[in-house]
Amino acid sequence: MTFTRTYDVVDEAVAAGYFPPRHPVVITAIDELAPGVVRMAFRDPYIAEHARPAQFVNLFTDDEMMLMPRPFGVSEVNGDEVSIIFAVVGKGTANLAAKQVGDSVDVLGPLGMHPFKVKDKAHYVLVAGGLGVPPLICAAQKLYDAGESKVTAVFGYRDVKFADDIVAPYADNVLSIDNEHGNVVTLLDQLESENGLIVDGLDTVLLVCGPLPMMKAVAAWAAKRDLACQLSMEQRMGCGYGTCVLCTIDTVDGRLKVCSDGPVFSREQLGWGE
Amino acid sequence: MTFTRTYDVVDEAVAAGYFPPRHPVVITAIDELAPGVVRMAFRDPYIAEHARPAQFVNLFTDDEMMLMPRPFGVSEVNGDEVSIIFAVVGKGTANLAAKQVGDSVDVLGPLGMHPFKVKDKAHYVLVAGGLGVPPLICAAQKLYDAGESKVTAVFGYRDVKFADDIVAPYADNVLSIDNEHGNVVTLLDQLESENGLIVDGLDTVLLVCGPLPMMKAVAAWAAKRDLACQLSMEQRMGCGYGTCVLCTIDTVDGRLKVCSDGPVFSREQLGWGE
Amino acid sequence: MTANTNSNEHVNLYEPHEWKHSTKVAGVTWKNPVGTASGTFQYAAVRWFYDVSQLGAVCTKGVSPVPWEGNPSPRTTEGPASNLNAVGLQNPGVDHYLVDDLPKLKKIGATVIANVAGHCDEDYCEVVAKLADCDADMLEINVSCPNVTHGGMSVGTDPVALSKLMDKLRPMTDKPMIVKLTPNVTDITAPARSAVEHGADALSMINTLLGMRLNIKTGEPIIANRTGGVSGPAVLPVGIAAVYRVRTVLPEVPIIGIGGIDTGEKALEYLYAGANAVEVGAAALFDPVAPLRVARELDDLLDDRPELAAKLAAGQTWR
Amino acid sequence: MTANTNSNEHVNLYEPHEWKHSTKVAGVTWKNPVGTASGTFQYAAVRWFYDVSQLGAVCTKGVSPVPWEGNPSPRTTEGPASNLNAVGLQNPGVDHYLVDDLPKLKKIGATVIANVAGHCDEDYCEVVAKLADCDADMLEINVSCPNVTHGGMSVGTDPVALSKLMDKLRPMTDKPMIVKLTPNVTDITAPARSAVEHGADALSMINTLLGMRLNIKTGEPIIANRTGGVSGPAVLPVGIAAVYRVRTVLPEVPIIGIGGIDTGEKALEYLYAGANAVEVGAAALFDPVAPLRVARELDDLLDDRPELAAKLAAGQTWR
Ligand SMILES: Cc1cc2nc3c(=O)[nH]c(=O)nc-3n(C[C@H](O)[C@H](O)[C@H](O)COP(=O)(O)OP(=O)(O)OC[C@H]3O[C@@H](n4cnc5c(N)ncnc54)[C@H](O)[C@@H]3O)c2cc1C
Ligand SMILES: Cc1cc2nc3c(=O)[nH]c(=O)nc-3n(C[C@H](O)[C@H](O)[C@H](O)COP(=O)(O)OP(=O)(O)OC[C@H]3O[C@@H](n4cnc5c(N)ncnc54)[C@H](O)[C@@H]3O)c2cc1C
Ligand SMILES: Cc1cc2nc3c(=O)[nH]c(=O)nc-3n(C[C@H](O)[C@H](O)[C@H](O)COP(=O)(O)O)c2cc1C
Ligand SMILES: Cc1cc2nc3c(=O)[nH]c(=O)nc-3n(C[C@H](O)[C@H](O)[C@H](O)COP(=O)(O)O)c2cc1C
Ligand code: FES
Ligand code: FES
Repeated sequence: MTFTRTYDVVDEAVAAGYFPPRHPVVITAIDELAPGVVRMAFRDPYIAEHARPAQFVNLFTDDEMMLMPRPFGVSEVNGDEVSIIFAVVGKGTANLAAKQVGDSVDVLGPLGMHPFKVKDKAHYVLVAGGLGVPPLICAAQKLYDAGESKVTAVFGYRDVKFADDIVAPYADNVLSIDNEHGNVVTLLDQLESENGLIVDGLDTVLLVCGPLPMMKAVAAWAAKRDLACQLSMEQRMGCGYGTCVLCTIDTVDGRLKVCSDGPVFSREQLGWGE
Repeated sequence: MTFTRTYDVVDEAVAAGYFPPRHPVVITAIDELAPGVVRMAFRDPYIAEHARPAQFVNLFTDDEMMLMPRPFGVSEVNGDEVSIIFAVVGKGTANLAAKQVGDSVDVLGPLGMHPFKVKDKAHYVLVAGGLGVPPLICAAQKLYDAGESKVTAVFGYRDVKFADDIVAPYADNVLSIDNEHGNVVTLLDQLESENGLIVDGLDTVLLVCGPLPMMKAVAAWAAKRDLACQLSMEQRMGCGYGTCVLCTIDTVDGRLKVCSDGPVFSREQLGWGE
Repeated sequence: MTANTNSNEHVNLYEPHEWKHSTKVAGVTWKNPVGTASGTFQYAAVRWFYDVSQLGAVCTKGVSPVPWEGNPSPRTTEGPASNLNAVGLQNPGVDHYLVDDLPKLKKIGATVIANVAGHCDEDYCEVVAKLADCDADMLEINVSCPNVTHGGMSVGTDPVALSKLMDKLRPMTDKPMIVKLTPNVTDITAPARSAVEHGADALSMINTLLGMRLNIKTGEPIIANRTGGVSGPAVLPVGIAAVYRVRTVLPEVPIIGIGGIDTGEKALEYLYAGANAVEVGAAALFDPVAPLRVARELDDLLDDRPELAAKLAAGQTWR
Repeated sequence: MTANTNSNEHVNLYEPHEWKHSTKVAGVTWKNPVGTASGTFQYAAVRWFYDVSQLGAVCTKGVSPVPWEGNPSPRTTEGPASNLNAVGLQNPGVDHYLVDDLPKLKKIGATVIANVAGHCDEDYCEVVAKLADCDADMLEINVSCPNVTHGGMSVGTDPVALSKLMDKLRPMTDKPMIVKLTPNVTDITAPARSAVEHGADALSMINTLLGMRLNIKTGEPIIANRTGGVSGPAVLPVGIAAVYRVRTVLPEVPIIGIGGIDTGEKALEYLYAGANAVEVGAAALFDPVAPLRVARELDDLLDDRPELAAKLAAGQTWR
C-alpha cells in the first residue's frame, strides 16, 4: 500500500475543505471506571474542537476480523483530548479495552448530524441510563461552558455510580440511583415533587439517552407533562456517516438513519408517549 | 475463548507423549543480513533439541487476514535458540520482518519427516542458492558437531554474500559466488578440478537447496558423476504436517507431499538428471 | 526490525491529481478504473469527505419506481473480515433521484452509473423508462440483491427470467446497460451469457453472498431479516473467480469486478482476472475515502504495467 | 488496560477429559458435537498431535474406487481470513482405506465417518459397495467438491442427478448416510430436499466456495487448477445461512454444520442455527489441535445452555 495512516490526513482534509477520514489517534488515558466500564481518552484536536453533545465517534479495532466500526458517544473534551466511556460487551470492545496509553487507535468523527439542541436557555434535565451517560456528560459540559442554563443530571446505574463524579463539575444538581433502589423515573418524580419543573423561571427540557425501555418510559413521563424531550438513539451501524442506510429506526416520518438523521430525535418524531 | 496461547502447551503435549501444537515463542534477535533478507532467532527448547537439517518451522503472522503458515527452514541452533533466515517476498514475510526483539510469534515445528541424511561419514558438499542456505547451515552445524565428515559449502547469491560468515565456523571450506560472476555449478566445476571429488578418501554427497532451475542443474551435474544427491524441495503448503495433501510435487513415485514425504528427496526420486 | 520493502510514503489524497490510467466500459471512458459500488455511496454523505467526481465512476444506490422503506432493523452485523447487510433496498424512489442525486452528481462532473432495483419486471421497466433519457452515463440493473424477494429468489439466478427482463428493458434506452450478477448461483456464466445475448452492454459482479450470524447469548439471528448479504474482504476470492470464469466464456463483454476490494493491489488482481474496471463497496464503510485511495494506489501500480494500462485505456482487457 | 471480562484461564488439552455434552446424528452418538472435516484430517499425521478418538467423530479424506493423483501443484493459496485449495481429491483409494486408516481409527475407538468421493455415479457406487459392511460408523457422500468435474459441475448442484445417485446408493448399505452439500448453488434447500427424499439420513454443509487468486506480479492464477475452494473463517456466515435455511425447510433431518469454525463460540452459533453437530476443517491447518480445542470450548459453553445440550443429547436441535 502506498498510503500510511497518519494524523496528517486530518490536516490535509481540512486544508482542502473536507471532513477528516478515518485516522489514527494516540491514547492518552485508559482506565476502568467500574467492572467492565472503560474510559478512554485520546488526543484529537479536530474532534475536540467540533464535537457536539450526542455526537459520536467510530472506533476501529486493530483486528481485521472485526472491520465494522464501533460507535461511542463523545463524553468529555479537555483541550485536545477527547474522552469516551464504554462497556465491554463483546469482542470489539474487549479489543479496544486491551489498548494501553501510547497505543494508537483509528477513529472517524465526530459523527451524527443532529446532536442535542442546547442553544436555548432552559432547565436541562439530563436523563441517562447505564452507558447512556456519555452524550449527557458532553451536554453538561457544553451547557456549563455556555453558562446560561440550569443543569440537573438524573443518572440511573446498574450498580456502580461511575459517572456521578465526572458530570458533577458541570451540573447544578446530580441525582442518581442504582437498579436496586429504582430507576430514573423514580428520580424524575422526586425532582418534580421537590423542586417543581420550572427552575429559576426556566422551562424544563429533557435530554435522554439509555436503554430503549427506559427511554420510552421517560418519553411517556415527559409527554404527560408536555415537556420537550430529545432522545439520543442507538442502532447497529454500517458507515456512521450516512452512506449505507444500515442504521435505521422507525419514526413517524418513516425509517430514518440514526447516524445522519440523528442520533437525536424528538419524542414526537419517535411517536412515543402520545 | 477458554484457551490462551502459551508455551506451556509444549510441555503439556510432550508430557502426554504428543508433538507440540502451534505455540508462541519469544523473539530473541532479528536483524537484516542483506537488503530484504532477515535473520530471526527465537527461544524454543523443543525445536532446538529436535530440529534436523532441512526440517522447517511454520511461522504465523499476527494478522488474521493471513492465516496460512509461512514455512522456513531451521538454520542454526544455539542452546535454546533457533534461527531462521528469510527473504521478505510478500505480505506475510513483511509482517514477520516487522517484529521486534521481545515480541512473540506463533510457531509449529520442527516439521518435515525426511530431513537430509547426514549420518554416514562422507565429504558433504552443501550446495545452496539464494534463500536455500538455511537447511545447509543447519546441516553444516550438525556435521560439525558430529565431527566425522568433511564439509564444503558452495553458496550462490544474488548479490550480498550474507551467509558465508554464518556457515564458515561449521565448514572446512566455503566457496561462494554471486550472480554477476556465475552460479553454483561454476563453483562445483572449480571444486572438482581443484580438489577432485574424493576428499581424504571420503565419497562426495551433495545436499542441495535453492531455486528449481539451480537444483535441476546441480542434480544433472551430480548424475553425470554418479554422486549421491539429496535435494530439499519447496511447495506452497497448507498444514505442513501431512494432513491436507496441499504440498505435493511430482516424483517418479507419484505425487508426494513435500512436508511429510520430504522436504528432502533424492535425485532418483525426482527423476532429475537421468 | 522493519524491512523497508514496502514504500510507506504518505500520499496526500486531497491534492489535485492527474489520472494517468483511464479505462473504457461499454464505450464510456472512466478517468480511472475505480468506481463506487451501489448501496455504499450516497452523494449527500460522501461529498463531505472528498471530491467524488475524481472517481472513475460513481454507482448510486438502487432506485425503485416508488420510495421503498426496506427491511426492519437491525440491518447489519459482521463476519470474519466481512459485513452482513439486509437493507432491502430502502430508497426514496426514481423521481427523487432524478431531481436530487443525479443532477448534483452531473453538475460536479461525475461519471454516473444509475443502479436500478425492482421486485418484478414492471418495477425495472418503470425505472428504466424514467432513466432512459436522463443524464446518467450508464445504467446498472441490479438483478442480484439477496435481501428482496422476487418470486422466491432474485431474477438474476434464473437465466430465462433474466432474458425476458432484458428483452423488455433493452429497447427502452440507448444507454449502456450493465447487468449486475449474483454469486449465489450454481454457474454464474449462465446468467452472464443470457444477459449479454439479450442486450447487456456490460456485466458487473459480484453482489453479496447470502450469509447469516446468530447471537450466542440469545440463540437468535442478529439481523431482523435473519439472512443478509456478505461483502468486504472475505468475499474477494469469490468475486475474482466469478470475473475470471465469465471472462473465459465471454471474451468481449466489458466486466466490472466487485467484491472485497480495499486496496489498489486487490483492484489490480481483478483487472488481471479480466475486469475492465472495479467498484469498491464495503471498504467505504470502514473508511469514507477508501474508493479514492484505491483509485490512487491503482493509478501508481499501473505505471509499472504499461501493457495492461494500454489495454484498459483502449477498452480491452488482460484476458 | 485489560478488562478481565474474558476468562483467559489456560486449559490443558492433554489431560483426560470427561465429555459433558454428547450429540446424536442419525442414531449415532458422538461423545461431543465436534468432528473433523474431510480433507483436513489424516490419521497418520494427526495422531502425533492428540488422541483423535476424543473427538465427537473423525471424518476421513474422500476415498475413490482407485487411487487418484489429484491436481497439479501449486494447490493452495490464501484469501483474507481464508484458505483456497484445489487438491482434486488425491487419495490412495478405498482398498487402502479399508486396510489402513479405518482399522487404525476403529482400534483406538474413534467414531468414524468415511467420506466418499467420485467423478461419476459408478465411482460412488463402487466405493459405497466396498464400505457397505465396513467398520465406519457413518458414510458421508461428498457430492460437492468444486475441484473435480462431473459432467461440468458437481452432482450436488443438480437435485435430479443427486436423487438418481441416492437411489442407487441407498439400497447398498444400512449405514447412516450423510450427504455433503455445496454452497455453490442457487438454492441449497433444493439438493437438500432431494437428498433426504431419496434416502439421506443426514446432511452436512458446507463444502468450499468457488474462489480464485492471481499473482499481481505475473498476472496469472496462483493455483495450477486456476480456481479452488475457499474455506476458513471467511466462509462462516455462508455456512450458517446454509444450515439455517435447510433447517427451516427440513425440521427433522440431522445436520452437520461446517465452514469457518475455529472456536467453540462459532460451533455454538451453528448449533443455534439448527445443526446437530459440526465439523472443523481449515482451522486444523492453522493449528493441528484446533478440532480438540473447539470441542473443549464448546463443552464448557454448553454447561450454561442446558436446554440446548439436552436437545442435542436426545438427537434433537435448537430449531
Ligand atoms: C450512536 C451510538 C453511540 C453509542 N455510544 C456508546 C457509548 O458511549 N458507550 C457504550 O458503551 N456504547 C455505546 N454504543 C454502543 C456500542 O457501539 C456497542 O456496545 C459496541 O459497538 C459493541 O461492540 P462489540 O464489538 O463489543 O460487540 P459485538 O456484539 O461483538 O459487536 C458486533 C457488531 O455489532 C455492533 N453492535 C453491537 N452492539 C451494538 C449496539 N448496542 N449499538 C450499535 N452497534 C452495536 C458492533 O458495533 C459490531 O459491529 C453506542 C452505539 C451507537 C449506535
Ligand atoms: C519447506 C519450506 C522451507 C522454506 N524455507 C525458507 C527459508 O528458509 N527462507 C525463506 O526465505 N523462504 C523459505 N521458504 C519459502 C517461504 O515459505 C515463502 O517465501 C513465504 O511463505 C512467503 O510468504 P509471504 O507471505 O511473504 O508471501 P506471499 O506470496 O504473500 O504468501 C502467500 C501464500 O503463499 C505461500 N508462499 C508464497 N511463496 C511460497 C514459497 N516459495 N514456498 C512456500 N509457500 C509460499 C505463503 O506461505 C502464503 O501462504 C520455504 C518454503 C518451504 C515450503
Ligand atoms: C450496505 C450495502 C448496501 C448495498 N446495496 C446495494 C444496492 O442497492 N444495489 C446493488 O446492486 N448492490 C448493493 N450492494 C452490493 C455492493 O454494491 C457490492 O456488490 C457488494 O457489497 C460486494 O462488494 P464489496 O465487497 O466491495 O462490498 C450493497 C452492499 C452493501 C454493503
Ligand atoms: C485442504 C482441504 C481439503 C478438503 N478435502 C475435502 C474432501 O476430500 N472431501 C470433502 O467432502 N470436503 C473436503 N474439504 C472441505 C472441508 O471438509 C470443509 O467442508 C470446508 O473446508 C469448509 O470448512 P472449514 O471452513 O472449516 O474448512 C476440504 C477442505 C480443505 C481445506
Ligand atoms: S450507519 Fe451508514 S447510514 Fe447510518
Ligand atoms: S502441507 Fe499439508 S500435507 Fe503437506
